[in-house]
Amino acid sequence: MIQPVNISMDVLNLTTLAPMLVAVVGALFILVIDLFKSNLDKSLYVMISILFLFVDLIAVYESSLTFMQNGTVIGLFDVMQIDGLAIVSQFIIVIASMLFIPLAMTSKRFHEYSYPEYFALFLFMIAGFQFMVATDNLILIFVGLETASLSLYTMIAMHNRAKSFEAAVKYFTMGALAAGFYSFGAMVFYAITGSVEINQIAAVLDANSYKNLGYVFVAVAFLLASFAFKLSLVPFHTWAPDVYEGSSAALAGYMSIVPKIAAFIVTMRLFEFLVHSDIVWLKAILYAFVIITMTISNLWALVQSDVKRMLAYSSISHAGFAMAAVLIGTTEANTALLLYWVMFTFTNLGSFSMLWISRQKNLLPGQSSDHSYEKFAGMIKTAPIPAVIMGLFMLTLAGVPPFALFWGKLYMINAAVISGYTFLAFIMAINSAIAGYYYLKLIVYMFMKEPVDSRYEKVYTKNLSLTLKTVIGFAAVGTIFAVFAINPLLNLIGGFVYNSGF
Amino acid sequence: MLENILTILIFFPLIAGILGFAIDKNSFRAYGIAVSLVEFVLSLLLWFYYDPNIAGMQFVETLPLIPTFGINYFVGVDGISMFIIILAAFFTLIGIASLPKTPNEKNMIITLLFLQMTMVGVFAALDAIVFYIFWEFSLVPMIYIIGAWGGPLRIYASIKFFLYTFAGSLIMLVGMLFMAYFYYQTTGVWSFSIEDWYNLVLPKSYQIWLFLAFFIGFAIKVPMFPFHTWLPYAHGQAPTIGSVILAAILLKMGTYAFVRFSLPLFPDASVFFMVPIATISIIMIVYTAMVAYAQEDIKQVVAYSSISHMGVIILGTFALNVEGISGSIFLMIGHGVVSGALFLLVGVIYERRHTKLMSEFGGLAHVMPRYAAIFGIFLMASVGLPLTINFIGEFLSLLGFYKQSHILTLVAGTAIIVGAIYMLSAFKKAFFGNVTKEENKNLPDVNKTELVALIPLVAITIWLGVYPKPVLDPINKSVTRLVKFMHEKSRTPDGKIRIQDPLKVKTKKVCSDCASCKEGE
Amino acid sequence: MEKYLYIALFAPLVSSLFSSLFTAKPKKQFVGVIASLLIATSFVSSVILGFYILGGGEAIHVELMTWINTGGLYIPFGFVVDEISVTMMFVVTLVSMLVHIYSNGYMDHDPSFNRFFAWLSAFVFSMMVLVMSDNFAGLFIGWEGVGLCSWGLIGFWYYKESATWAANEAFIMNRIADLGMLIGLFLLYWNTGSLQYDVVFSKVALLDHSTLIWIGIFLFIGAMGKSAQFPLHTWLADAMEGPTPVSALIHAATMVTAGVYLVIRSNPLYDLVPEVGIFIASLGTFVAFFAASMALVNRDMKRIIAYSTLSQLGYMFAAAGLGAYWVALFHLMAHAFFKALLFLGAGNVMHAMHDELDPFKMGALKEKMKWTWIMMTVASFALAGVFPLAGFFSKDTILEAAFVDHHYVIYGVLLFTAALTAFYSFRLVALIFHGNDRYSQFGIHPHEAYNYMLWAMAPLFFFAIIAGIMQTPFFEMVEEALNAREYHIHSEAVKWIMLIGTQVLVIASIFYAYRKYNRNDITVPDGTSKTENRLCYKVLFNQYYIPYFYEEYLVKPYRELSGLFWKKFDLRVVDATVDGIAKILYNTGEETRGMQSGNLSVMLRWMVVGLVILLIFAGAVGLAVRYSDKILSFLSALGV
Amino acid sequence: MEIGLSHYLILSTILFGIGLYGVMSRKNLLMLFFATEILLNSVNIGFAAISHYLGDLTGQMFAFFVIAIAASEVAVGLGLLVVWFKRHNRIDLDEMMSMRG
Repeated sequence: MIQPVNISMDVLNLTTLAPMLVAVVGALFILVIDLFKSNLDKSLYVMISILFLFVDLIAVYESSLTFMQNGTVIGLFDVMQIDGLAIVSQFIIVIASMLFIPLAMTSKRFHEYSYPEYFALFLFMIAGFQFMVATDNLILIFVGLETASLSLYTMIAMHNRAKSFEAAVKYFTMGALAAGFYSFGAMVFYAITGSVEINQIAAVLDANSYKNLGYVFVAVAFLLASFAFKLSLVPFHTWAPDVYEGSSAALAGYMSIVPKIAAFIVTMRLFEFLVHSDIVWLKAILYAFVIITMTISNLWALVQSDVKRMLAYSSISHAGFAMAAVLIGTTEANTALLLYWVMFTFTNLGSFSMLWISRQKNLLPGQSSDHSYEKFAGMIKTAPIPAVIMGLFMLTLAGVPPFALFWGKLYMINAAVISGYTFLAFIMAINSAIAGYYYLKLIVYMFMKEPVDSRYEKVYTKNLSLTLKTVIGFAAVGTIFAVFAINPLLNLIGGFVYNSGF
Repeated sequence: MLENILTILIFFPLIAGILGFAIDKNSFRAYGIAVSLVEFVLSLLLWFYYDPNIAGMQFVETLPLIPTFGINYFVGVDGISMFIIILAAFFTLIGIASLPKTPNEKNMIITLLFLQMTMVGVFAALDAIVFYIFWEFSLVPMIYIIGAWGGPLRIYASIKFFLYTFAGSLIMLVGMLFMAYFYYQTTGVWSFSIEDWYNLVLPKSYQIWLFLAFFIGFAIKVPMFPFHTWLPYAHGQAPTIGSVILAAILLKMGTYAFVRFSLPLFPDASVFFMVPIATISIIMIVYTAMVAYAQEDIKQVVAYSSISHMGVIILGTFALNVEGISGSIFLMIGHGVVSGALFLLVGVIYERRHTKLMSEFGGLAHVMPRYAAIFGIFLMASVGLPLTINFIGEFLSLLGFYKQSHILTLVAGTAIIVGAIYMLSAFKKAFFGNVTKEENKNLPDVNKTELVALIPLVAITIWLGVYPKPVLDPINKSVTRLVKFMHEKSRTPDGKIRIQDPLKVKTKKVCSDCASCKEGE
Repeated sequence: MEKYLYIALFAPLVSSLFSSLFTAKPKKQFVGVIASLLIATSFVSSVILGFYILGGGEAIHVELMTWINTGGLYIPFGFVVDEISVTMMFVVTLVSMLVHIYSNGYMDHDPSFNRFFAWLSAFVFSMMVLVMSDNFAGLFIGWEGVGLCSWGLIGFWYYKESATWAANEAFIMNRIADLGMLIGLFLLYWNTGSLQYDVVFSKVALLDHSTLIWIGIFLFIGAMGKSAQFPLHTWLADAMEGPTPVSALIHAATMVTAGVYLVIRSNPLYDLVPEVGIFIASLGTFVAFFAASMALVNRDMKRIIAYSTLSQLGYMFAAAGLGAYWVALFHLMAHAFFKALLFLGAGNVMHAMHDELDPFKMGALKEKMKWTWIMMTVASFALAGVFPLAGFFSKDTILEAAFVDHHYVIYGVLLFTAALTAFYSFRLVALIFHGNDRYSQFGIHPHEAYNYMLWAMAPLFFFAIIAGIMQTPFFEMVEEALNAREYHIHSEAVKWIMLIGTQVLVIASIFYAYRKYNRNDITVPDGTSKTENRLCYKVLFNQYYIPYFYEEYLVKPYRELSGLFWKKFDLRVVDATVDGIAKILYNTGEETRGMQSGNLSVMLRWMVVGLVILLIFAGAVGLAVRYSDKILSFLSALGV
Repeated sequence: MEIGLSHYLILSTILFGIGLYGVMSRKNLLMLFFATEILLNSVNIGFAAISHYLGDLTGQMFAFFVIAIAASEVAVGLGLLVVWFKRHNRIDLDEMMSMRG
């Protein structure tokens, strides 16, 4: 005899779902449009996506207001948890998505954008990420993660090039393995604590004072492995360079930002309590992850001959850099991570967009990849303004002040300093210096070398359209004038992070 | 306008540079000269309105930038920094005015204007992060100048220059963050203001570590042995204007930073490291002078000579008394003028012969007498002849350090010998003897454009050598304040002994003997 | 009176600046004339000042302006005219004026005529600054200034390799000594708080003895360089590469005496440290003999005179070191006259002989160059110290001073050196002017110099003869300033024996020199004669192998070490380390990039490997934690 | 013999191991997908067993979600596989090496 379940709408608190629902509705809306009239222009879908994302943003904003009044909001059978982290990260996710999706409006036609499904998948993916960050339930995290990932695999493949398929297959297969790791880790946690909610897991472990420490380690090992995959920490990073190379620059840039921030949020939720429980093992492991990832991917980036691949390795390195925040685990560190990521969003948006506008249908003569360094040789002579802007983004990535990423680095190193991670701080500093080389290499090619082939000259802005110009201009302005945004951002993010207990 | 003169000085070149993008490239030189002239006049205004009776910061401006984190736009000058700012403006002006025909002239001048912004910014900044921003950003225009207009190894040179300095300054940045953190721990407020930091008294062990972190950043910039190897490449490959600015101003950032940061922030550590640093300086002086002597390329001689002279500057700085520090600051200006001029002169001959190898010259005194005469004047200034600008700085630096160590000063004093050896032998190789090479027989003497740059430099070299008072007085004032401050701040007994209160030392003397008292009456 | 001071000081500067305007232009006679006139103005002013001081006037002390003022250091451009400086001013301006006039003729055909006067006047200015300054820093300005001008004038004929080499050698050697001088100044400053003569000398008495010794030694090192004392003497002989008027002015009469001037000026200091004084005197004595011995065999007319200068500088130091400052100063003055005369005479000979310097290739010039012969002979007599010429009074007093102070060794050596002096002087005179003519076989047709050149030499000639009578007024003038005393030998008999004995010795030497070299069968030595192959001849002829030693064991190692430092150390070690670090990083990247093989299976395996490592580490730590007490007890059992 | 929780968990672990081994060693893409299915389903066994043991439905819920996700993964995976096969007529992993380094 089943008792009728009586749940009040207040407890359900469906408003917590509003942002994700907007995205999902948007996706369905696009699919419905396509049902009625196919072969519509991509610009329509781009604008619809942006519109829905805008509504999404408003919904996030609403929930942030609620958070500021009432603190963390729980909803939907206690599954949803809208705290400061969720709100900030959703802001980043949605805004970054709004900035990246206009990159579809290139002047050249690309295969994937002719499918409305692409935009639907895009919105689904965003919904997935939003779910990931707005919960502390391992099931919902899993669902969100997989929703987003599966959409992403498909989107990569839709680029319709041999390399894109290869990238999609690689990403997919490894993603499946990571999903296995994740679920196994969750299972172990479930076995020892009887819960799949991070809060409760923490509570239970605290209560029995980590008596099953060995199993905790196993669970953490599996979960760490799966998130290390998402965050592309060495040695789980191997998908990243290939996937970045295989997918379109626009999507690669997107991948370097949004999935990672979602994963970072989950990692923070998952490991923060463990870090704070003084488990030396975890600290050592994270320390090793951070340093190895930062350093060795830097070294690999040094030897690349393709700019996009270099940026892929650089993104890995940046992820390692940001991962330090999880290791440090203080409010300052978490704030620094989010600040860093906001800055990184603008910078990578700019740099990948610059690659994107120079994308041509077919490989250039004498080239084996799309964006080799040689392609940009002597760019200052033929396309000075794009060269200057590209140089700007490279300098920003290198952490040259006063551009955006410098402030992220500054605050991150500071977080290490004030928590006593002196060695880490120095390693971070030295890695920034090593990284200088490969960013500088592109600058050297653009500004100091003679053009290799006159046929390359025409491609630098081949894909440029007004929309792309706007996006790049936005990114450039954002990176240059970041200094004026730091203070409000710091206050805002710091407030959100602090008030949600991280 | 005077209240904001520093901001104007910093950002005027930037804005002018940005606007410059819109200007036609054939009329660009006039624009560049006009802008840098205005900047130079503004910098002179700074001097004109500078109150020499105040030792502390003047023309101070503050603007909150990241108040939460204690980062503010905070600028100001005192006697220590003001003249280097003027020098920077001056060298940009004559650099642009005497620019020989270059490809992409417009890009070059815009880059120089950006560079000027960073140079002025570094010396005006009183907030560590603002300082760091300009410090670091100054690399960018410089590598562009080296990398785009340099010699065959220009890319290697510019990358080396960038990475080396970049690595050093990042470590310095970590040091700055620690410093800010200690300040936060003590006061509960974040601040990156140097003036605030000055008030922070740290235990000696902390001082030592922080000193080291700052030291790496500064030492690479100076460059101090053994971090100096980027410099010969940078100079060797850079175009004339690049070398001039690099030698005249950019290197001074490092030595200036020692005075601005290391000494007042870490007086005890400064005392602790005095002997090791003096030893390094001596190595710089003697060793690089010998290396300079072995060079075949005249520009490399001047480049290595720069390192050698920087050794004297560092030595003077770590004399930790008014005489030495004033001398080292004066020598910064002096060396700026002289080495800048020497690089300009090397550029003159390079323009004509497209080689810098001394074996290619010989007997130039016969073909280009005016050139030889001007070169000779700067040669003698570089060697530190009295009544030239360099002598005063070198004399005071060595004099100051003699107080600290007799033996080390004796060894460091060989600067005047080894300096003469490489300079004179280089001069002999290039200018004396008979004209052996056919290409050299009809070289034109210095032309008007070049004289425009060189004559003012000759004038300054001799003027400040004979009458340094207008410059030395403000320096002296600010340095006295600095040393007094260090004396009071120092906590170790050794520090109290090594850093003497400059005012007390003065009163100990009999007043009738002390001519400066007479003057004051 | 102050205006005369300024005129005396700045007229040479004006002259130099004026001449330098025309340096790039072809010869302009008026440049030489105006320069000479300006120096003459300076001379007249100096003479006026000299009579003023001689008449018992107060020392003039002016302060032009501040130079350096920082911390406790205050250095003005201050000038003082007192007994010491006025003597120097008189000597300097007189000789300079005459040399300027003389040079109008000597440099007649030189294309760089104007430049010569610019340098020469600049030298005079520097020298005036040196002697007139009222502080050590000002002295140092002049000190370095004369070094610079000496460099410019030795290397005046810059197309000659030997000239430029000698110029650089002179400059660098002087710099070595200048370091000592600088250190001396530092010591003075940090111990007395000032560099003003009056302040410093009023305080030296309060300093402890060891400091004073160091100050004395370092200042003397400075003096050794300028005055070319052993072991920094080699530059002086090489400096003869410069035009002869330069040798007369700089390397005989004025600049090289700056060291002596410094010691005299610092007499309150050296009075307090007699041990340093003895050292100075001993070194001076040694150099007197040492240089004279090298002059004996040399075959370069100018070098012989240069060694003689060196030798006489030794005499001066001997006197100064023994505290007989006034004698040193007097000998300085007297020496300036006859030595300048000697050099200018040599210049005439060179002019006549087309720059031939080997006296063995001359001979019998007295017929062609009567006045030169007369003047040089008289100058040589004066140099030898023959009564009643200038050298007799000054040199004899030095010997007396040594004798009276019971420094018999010094006395003996100096006496012997006096004989050597007489010998080499007349060896030179005999070889040049007497004997048979050997020049004609080289196709040279000598002629007497211009009249006005001879006239320019006349005052020197005059002073070389009569300077002796100035001894008493001079003594009275400097008596107070230099704390001077007369040297009286107690026994009249001993005094006369010494006087006459010295004269006899000198004259005997002269006769011996004449006998040996005033012969008609003298030939140009070709390195085969027995004398030339004697060891002591070789040693002397090669200047005791000291230049060789310097070249082989100092210059060459320095050059090689420099090359080594650059090529082997700077590039191979320091720079290679930097590049090596970069290379290691890059190569690590290059070597390990194989991890990214692009093969999906490998990538998956990497993931599993990562997981396994995590698990193993987890297991190890987990076990360690679980059995921590057992591990601990086990470890303690092992004694860890 | 009583079959207890640990047996289920051991089974689950063994299956997981088999899956891992398959993922590492299979060169055929299809077989690789099978291996991942084994991997995910091994977890399902564990979840179901633990859920039963704890008397808590969450585990089973998780298992359902895993099943659903596994299913959609297969859908996406097979789609990719088909396209790949159409293009290359092979589904060998070692062919997929156009990007490296």
